[in-house]
Amino acid sequence: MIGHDVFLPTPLPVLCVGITVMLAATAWRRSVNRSFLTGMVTLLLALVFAGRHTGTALDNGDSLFIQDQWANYTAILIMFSSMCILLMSWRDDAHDRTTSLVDEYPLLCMLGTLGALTMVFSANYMPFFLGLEILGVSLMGLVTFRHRPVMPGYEAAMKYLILSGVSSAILLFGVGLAYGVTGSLRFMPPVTIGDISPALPVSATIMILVGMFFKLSAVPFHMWLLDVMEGAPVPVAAFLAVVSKIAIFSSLVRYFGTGNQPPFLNDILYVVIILTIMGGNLLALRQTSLTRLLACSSIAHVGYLLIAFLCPGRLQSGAITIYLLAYTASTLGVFATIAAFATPDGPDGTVIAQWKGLFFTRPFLASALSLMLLSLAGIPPGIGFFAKFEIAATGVEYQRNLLLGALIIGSIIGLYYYLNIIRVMMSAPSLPSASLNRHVRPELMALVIVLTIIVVIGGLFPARALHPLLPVSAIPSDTEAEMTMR
Amino acid sequence: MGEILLPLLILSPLAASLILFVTAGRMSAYAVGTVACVSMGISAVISVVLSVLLLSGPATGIVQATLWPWMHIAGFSADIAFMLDRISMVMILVVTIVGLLIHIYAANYMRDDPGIARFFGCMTLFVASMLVLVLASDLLCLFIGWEGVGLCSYLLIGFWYDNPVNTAAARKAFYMTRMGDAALLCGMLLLATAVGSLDIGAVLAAVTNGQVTSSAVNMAAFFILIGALAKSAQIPFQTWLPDAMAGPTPTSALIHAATMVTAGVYLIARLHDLFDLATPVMALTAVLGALTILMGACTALVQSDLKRVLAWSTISQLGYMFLALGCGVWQAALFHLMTHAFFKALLFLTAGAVIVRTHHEQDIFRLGGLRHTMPGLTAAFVIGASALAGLPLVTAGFYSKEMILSGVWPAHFRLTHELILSGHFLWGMALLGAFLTALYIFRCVFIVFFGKSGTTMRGQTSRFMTIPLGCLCVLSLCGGIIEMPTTFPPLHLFSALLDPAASHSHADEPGWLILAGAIVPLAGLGVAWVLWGRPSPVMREIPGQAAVIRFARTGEGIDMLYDRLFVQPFRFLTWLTRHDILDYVITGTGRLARTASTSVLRARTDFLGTLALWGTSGIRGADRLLGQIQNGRVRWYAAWIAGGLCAALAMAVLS
Amino acid sequence: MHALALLAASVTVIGAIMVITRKVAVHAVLYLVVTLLALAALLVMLGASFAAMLEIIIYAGAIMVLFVFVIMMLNLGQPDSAREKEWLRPRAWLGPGILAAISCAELLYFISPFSASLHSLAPITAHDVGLSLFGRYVLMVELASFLLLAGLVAAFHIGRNRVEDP
Amino acid sequence: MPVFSFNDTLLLATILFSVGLAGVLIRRNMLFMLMSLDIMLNATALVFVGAGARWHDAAGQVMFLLILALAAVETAVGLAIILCLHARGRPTLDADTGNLLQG
Amino acid sequence: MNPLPALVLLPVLGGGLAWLAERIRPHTGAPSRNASWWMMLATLIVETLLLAMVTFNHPTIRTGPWLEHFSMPWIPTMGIAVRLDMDGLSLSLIWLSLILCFLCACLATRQVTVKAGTFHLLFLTTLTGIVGTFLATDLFLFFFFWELMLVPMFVLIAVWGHEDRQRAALKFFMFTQGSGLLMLLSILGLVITHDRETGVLTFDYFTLAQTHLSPTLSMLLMLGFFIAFAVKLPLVPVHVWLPDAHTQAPTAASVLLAGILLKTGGYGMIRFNIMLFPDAAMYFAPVAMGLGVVGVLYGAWLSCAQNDLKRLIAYSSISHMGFVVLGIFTGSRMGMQGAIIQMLAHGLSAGALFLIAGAIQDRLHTRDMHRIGGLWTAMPRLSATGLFFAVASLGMPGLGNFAGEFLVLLATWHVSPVIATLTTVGLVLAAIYALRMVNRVFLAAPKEDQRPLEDLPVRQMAVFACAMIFLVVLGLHPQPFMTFSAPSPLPVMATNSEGDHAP
Repeated sequence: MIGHDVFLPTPLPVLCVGITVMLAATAWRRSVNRSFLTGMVTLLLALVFAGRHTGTALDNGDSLFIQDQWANYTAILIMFSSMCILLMSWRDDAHDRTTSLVDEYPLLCMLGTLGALTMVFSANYMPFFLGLEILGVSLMGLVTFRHRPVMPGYEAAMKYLILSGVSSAILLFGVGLAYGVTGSLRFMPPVTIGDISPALPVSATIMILVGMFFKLSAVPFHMWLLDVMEGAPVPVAAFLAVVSKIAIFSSLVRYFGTGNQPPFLNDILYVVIILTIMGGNLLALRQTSLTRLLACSSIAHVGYLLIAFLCPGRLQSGAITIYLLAYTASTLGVFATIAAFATPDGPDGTVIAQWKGLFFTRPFLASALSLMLLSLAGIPPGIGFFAKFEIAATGVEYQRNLLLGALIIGSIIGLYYYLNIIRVMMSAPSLPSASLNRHVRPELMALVIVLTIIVVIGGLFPARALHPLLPVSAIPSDTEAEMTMR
Repeated sequence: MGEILLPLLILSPLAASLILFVTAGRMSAYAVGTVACVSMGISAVISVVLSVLLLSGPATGIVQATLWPWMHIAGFSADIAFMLDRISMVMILVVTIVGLLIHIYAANYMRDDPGIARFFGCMTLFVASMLVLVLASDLLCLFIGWEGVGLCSYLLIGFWYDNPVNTAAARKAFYMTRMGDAALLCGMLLLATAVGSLDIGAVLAAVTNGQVTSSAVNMAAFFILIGALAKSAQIPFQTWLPDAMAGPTPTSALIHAATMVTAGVYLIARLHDLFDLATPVMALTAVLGALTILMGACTALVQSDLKRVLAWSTISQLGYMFLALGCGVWQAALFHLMTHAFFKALLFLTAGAVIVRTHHEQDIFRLGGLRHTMPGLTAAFVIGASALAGLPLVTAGFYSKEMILSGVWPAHFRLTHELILSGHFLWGMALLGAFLTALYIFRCVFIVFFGKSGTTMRGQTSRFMTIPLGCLCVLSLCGGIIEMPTTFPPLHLFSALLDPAASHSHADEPGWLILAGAIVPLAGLGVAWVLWGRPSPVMREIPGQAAVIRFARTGEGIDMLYDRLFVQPFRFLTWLTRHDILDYVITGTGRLARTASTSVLRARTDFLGTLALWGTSGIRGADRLLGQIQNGRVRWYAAWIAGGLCAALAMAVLS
Repeated sequence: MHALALLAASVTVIGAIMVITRKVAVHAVLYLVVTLLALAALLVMLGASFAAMLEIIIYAGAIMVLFVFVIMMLNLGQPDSAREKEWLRPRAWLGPGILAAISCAELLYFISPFSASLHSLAPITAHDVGLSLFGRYVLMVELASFLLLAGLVAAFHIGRNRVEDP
Repeated sequence: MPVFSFNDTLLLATILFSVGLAGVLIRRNMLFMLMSLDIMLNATALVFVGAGARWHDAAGQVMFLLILALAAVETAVGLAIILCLHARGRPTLDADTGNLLQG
Repeated sequence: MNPLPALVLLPVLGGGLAWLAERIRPHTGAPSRNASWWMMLATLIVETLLLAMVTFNHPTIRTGPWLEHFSMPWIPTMGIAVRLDMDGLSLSLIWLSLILCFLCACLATRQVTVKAGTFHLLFLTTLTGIVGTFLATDLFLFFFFWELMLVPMFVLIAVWGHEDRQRAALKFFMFTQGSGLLMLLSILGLVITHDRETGVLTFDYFTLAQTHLSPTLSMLLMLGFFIAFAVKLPLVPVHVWLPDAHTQAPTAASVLLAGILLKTGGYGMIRFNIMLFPDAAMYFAPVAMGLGVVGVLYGAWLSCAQNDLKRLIAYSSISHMGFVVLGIFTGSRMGMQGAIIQMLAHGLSAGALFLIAGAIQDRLHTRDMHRIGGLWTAMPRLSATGLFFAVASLGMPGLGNFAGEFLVLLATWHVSPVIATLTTVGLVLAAIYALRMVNRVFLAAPKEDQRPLEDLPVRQMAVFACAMIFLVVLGLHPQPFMTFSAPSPLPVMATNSEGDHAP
């Protein structure tokens, strides 16, 4: 029964309660603002309780959930991102003239966050799978919140539904095979036991990997991301790019561990990383839509992250933590700037050409956006610089020369398209200044400022960001032992 | 005292130059002229004082002034240092005195030009550079002056920059001398590498001591020779000098007489110890000098521009000096340099005065009969012409030319064991040159000053212009008697001055050599009178078709040849490569990357289409399939997922 | 293998193949019901009678009704079936079909050496499942409720008739 | 009770899964795609039940239950989207047409 | 109180103040850009005073190799610290930077009217990056500054540049950044190797210098550094960004680019290629010298063909930088001294030429030499200045450029007479392009449609005169600079190779 002895990281019940309260409030009287407020408060509470849990974990590692530094770190990132995203979309929907009440939006956001957190904390296939699906289904709903035109939103939802259905099925099939092999649902790669041939666990692992790659949008499985992000409203795109990626990456690291990967995985990862970096960057070159471009860039960044994942060593944990932070802060910053720039009845800021001359009309926003983009490109003084530096360091330490080559080439290509946006902002303005968003919402402005400060401070003093998060290799120790045993 | 005066000597014109440049356009023309002339006067006085100081000292005494260290570094050191010895003493006297006269002349000549401050700024700088060149005790320091005169000549030749022809001429002069400079620099680098210093004394000592290998000496001498040839407009660099006439006449006088072109001669004379050890280079010098004599004279013979005639004559006369240097009689070269400075300055200044008074008419065939309207100038020009032609006994040119000829006769070059180049042959060429010299210069005299008057005159040559002319007349006539051939009274002041220790035994010199040297110019004069001087001249106009004349125009032909061979291809090539090729390559790569991105995009639609093409029909074109398949399809995305799964599994299978 | 099991298995596979090849949606739904029923039979043979019941009640019952309901609402007519016919040309399905076949073959390659285990397959009764469901995995039930809630909200939002802007 | 071995279960599930995958890939009609998805999910559910039977573990059936829930949710949302698209004037259920999002 | 961090941080702080000054003043209605300009000037003056303090605190420069040292932990887990060290080389290059900044401040940045505060902020930020690059002895910090200085420069070009500015800015950034990534890999490689060897993860320059590397690895790492520096310098095959960037940049940025930014490449080659990898550098020297010669000739050649004034100067920079490479890789102290002198002199002469080109563009609104002509009549002072610097850039003896070129050539002659001879051809070409410019722009027949033009004011002339005097002093009395700017050797040498070549 649900007793004090069940191990459960506190943020999960806090979120559940929050969602229930929100639901109840909605049932009582619908109010968008109240929903948003409830969501914010819930997330804040969850953040406060981030490091805590109820009950005690089972010694044999059979608990459904796990809580360690890594999980806490990614959970904090996720909750923080969710808060940012809620903030980004707050009055956006409240002032939407076409629909009077859209309080499902914060509800779905919260549900998505819950799913992501569940994945992060899970130590068992079952919560992992449930979290994944909660996140996925919430996203399907969220994607359709686009104002105008509506059709792309539905189309995106449809694509996401079918594709994620396929990938979930693949992943589940893999999980089923793993379960069949080991008889346990513990969240770790299956190992051969008894008379069962080793081919089966291999195929199970690969299928799980493919499912995760789909959610991570690594290259052969990346196509949905562009369309879905374009079809989705800007904050939801941010959600897709940040929250769901962090969650799945967190699970990936937990699942495979941070040690040496078995050779067959190594090969596949090698290929996928190179494809991801090259494909993501090359695709981004020709995009004219900012959200699509960011989708491509997030694909590329996943590739960079995977390099660190593939290079176990002293620097790995630091590289992954700082890179996640850099990616989160910078991407959120870009999306926040887009949201700040967008107007209810003017340009929505997703087409790059609309940004022409922003440097002259909105110098602060333009500077902030430039800083974020530079950080994404890995140029000082943004935090992304140090993050990329760390990634390269792990690569060098492990002598993954091919990957480093891809990193360099990808970075140079990336530099081009990031700078291209800055270039557009610096060209002479073409829009009549009337159509500009004159009144940026204060909370959005505050968000942009906060993210800017994070990016700069993180870039100048990365040690502060690096230090407390270091013990990242906090996968269950026995898993590690098994990994090394193999 | 000398240590103080030596820098002052250079500083005086330099300061004048600075003053003139800084105050450009604020001072009156008169003040500008005064500043320039006074500064030149000061340096002339100083140089005289210095000469007296030097001569009063011991025979091998020098005045040295080391100002400050320039570059001291492991393996090499150079100082900003000046040194006055007998050779440079001759040079500074020539430079300052002739320079002073030219400046006085120019102050009047350029009176009305708006750019007079710039003009005199450059002129004084020119003299200063030349003084640096002459006085430097270090080859690197000498190079400052060496390039400085080049720069100043560029600025002065292109002084009237309104006309593109002038600036083109200026650039040509600079480019050609710059090539020589580059070679000279190479020579210096070689010496610096071998010796570790470029101090002239140290270099010569090292060379004579045999510290430097003979091939290095030969190479260094060769490089330095090229530099000297370019500076002195010898074959094959002769083409810039005639064009340099584009500048104001005093400039031409300065370039031709006192500074610039004599630098090459001076340099070789200064380094004669080095050249003495490089026999092939000496032979080359002599041969090129002899060739230049003839080429310059022939070309001068057919020129119709008064100043051009004088320019080619300069080239020709410099040929004499190089011949003398090549034959090892560098004293003779310096002597000729001095006398040449006198009479060539005289000729140019006179020509300038004539040109000013005839409304800038320079074509000799449009002038004529000037002796009636300007007898003074006629006299001055005739004196100059006589000195140039070397009319015996009365002119300075005779003595110096005689010294060269007598020095050339006994020379011989042992190039290899079998091949010996005899000086007799060179002597013959020089003699022929002397004949031609007389011929062409008196052609000028007869055409311009005799015959019918052709142009209108104006004004009067001002007093300030006549004073220098008078001085130069005297010098041209009497400047030569300080050194006489041995058959004459044994007066060897000049050689003694330069090289007191040397013995003067030209005993083996046959007496008829002098006679030949004396008669040949007179013969030239006679022929010229026959051809152009009589009331009904034999040749009034140039018969352009005559083969001999065309042959004589080689000097200009070579110019054309250079133009075709070097200048035009260079222009064409730079025009062709005006865009950066590498830039194109990079841009192309960028375009390639963009294409790649497009094809990546297309790949997600192509993949299955291609598979289907292979699998099913193989008949229908891929195009139609492509047309049916569009982007953004869920099924294709799903297919990619399935494909990725297949590939991943296959990798696991294969591994 | 028991003949009955073989029969059920073949019905399942054939039914599935029929589902994906039908032109008319209602036929496909019917075949799908058949497939699900056969699958339920298999589940019973695997000793999971509780699961089999759920399969029949929820899947074949409830979910399929949804399909039928939607097909009715969409009111797909004759042109649609004609179009479906057009879509089912070999040209359209061969490529994907091969791809699917390859992945199937690869999976089978991995599975085939899997020797049969000799564990006895004792039935897992509803009791066992219930104990586990509300014992150890009770939190999962809670989470599943949130999954359903998410689906509900999402479907509610999507299905709501929003005013289309001009 | 007849024994149906885990190996056979896997064989059948694989085939079923592949058929479902093929359905998603082949069919352009969104309804059929959804049905194919259901087939795939059923295949995985079968694996879980088989595995649960093999290890005599109830967790397999719990997973089956959860998959059932997932299938229900996906179907519901998918059908809602289909309805919505249809209501907004998309003439057919062809998933390949009317691509607003591409490139 | 250590002055080094203040030296680095002061410009950026001053820039911030300058930016604020522009923001605040508009309420009073006073001309705001002057306020920001004064702020910038004040910053530069304070910085100069600081630098003077550093310089004159050490009258006996030759006694200690490193003048100042500063160290502060930054990212301890990675062994990264803020390590700043100053020796004569960095000191002299910082002096050059400051002098050029003064030139810019007095002559160019006042013309900026659009967003002057931001302009000054970016300008000073670039200066921060440059000073930091010259001072950093922590490889990570060096890389940080190396990348940092690109960003403001990119913005300067992209916003205040000329017609095709954005493409040029992009090109500039891509090239320098891309090559910087290679350097990053090299840095990491070195650090990790050192880590493997000793178990100490550090980015300290002096510690890393003692790493024992296999010849192959050493060569690879050296190449990584070399490529980055070669792009920045720029050496020929990778120079293509430079003409565009220089041409399109606003005057002040051009000056900064040509005057100082390029020098960071040369500085890096001395400090990192030669000193960290002496053996590999010696081994690689023939190739580098070959590239240097090609650079000299190719740059000069293309410079001869340009019609755009700024482009011509830009290509001439390439040519001059070829000398720098040549000098550095001769492997002798003489060549290195020559390279340093050449860098200083080129900074001044090219910077001044760009200023003049900028002044001409301000007045005539064109850089096409066909459309400019005969400025001497209209603007004698400007033209005379232009002439002076053109002559300096063609290598007139007695001016700074010649001193550098001569030393480089002499050092090269020791190594290979053929290369030196080839390089002298570059001098002839230099004469051609320099005089072509002079004869097109200054000493030429005036164009018909010329409006009366305003000559340089006396105050600006005074500023130019300082540069001229400095060039003359550099040319005639370079000895103190040579002694002063000699790069300090590493405290503990790898002993074997450097001793032979640098007596």
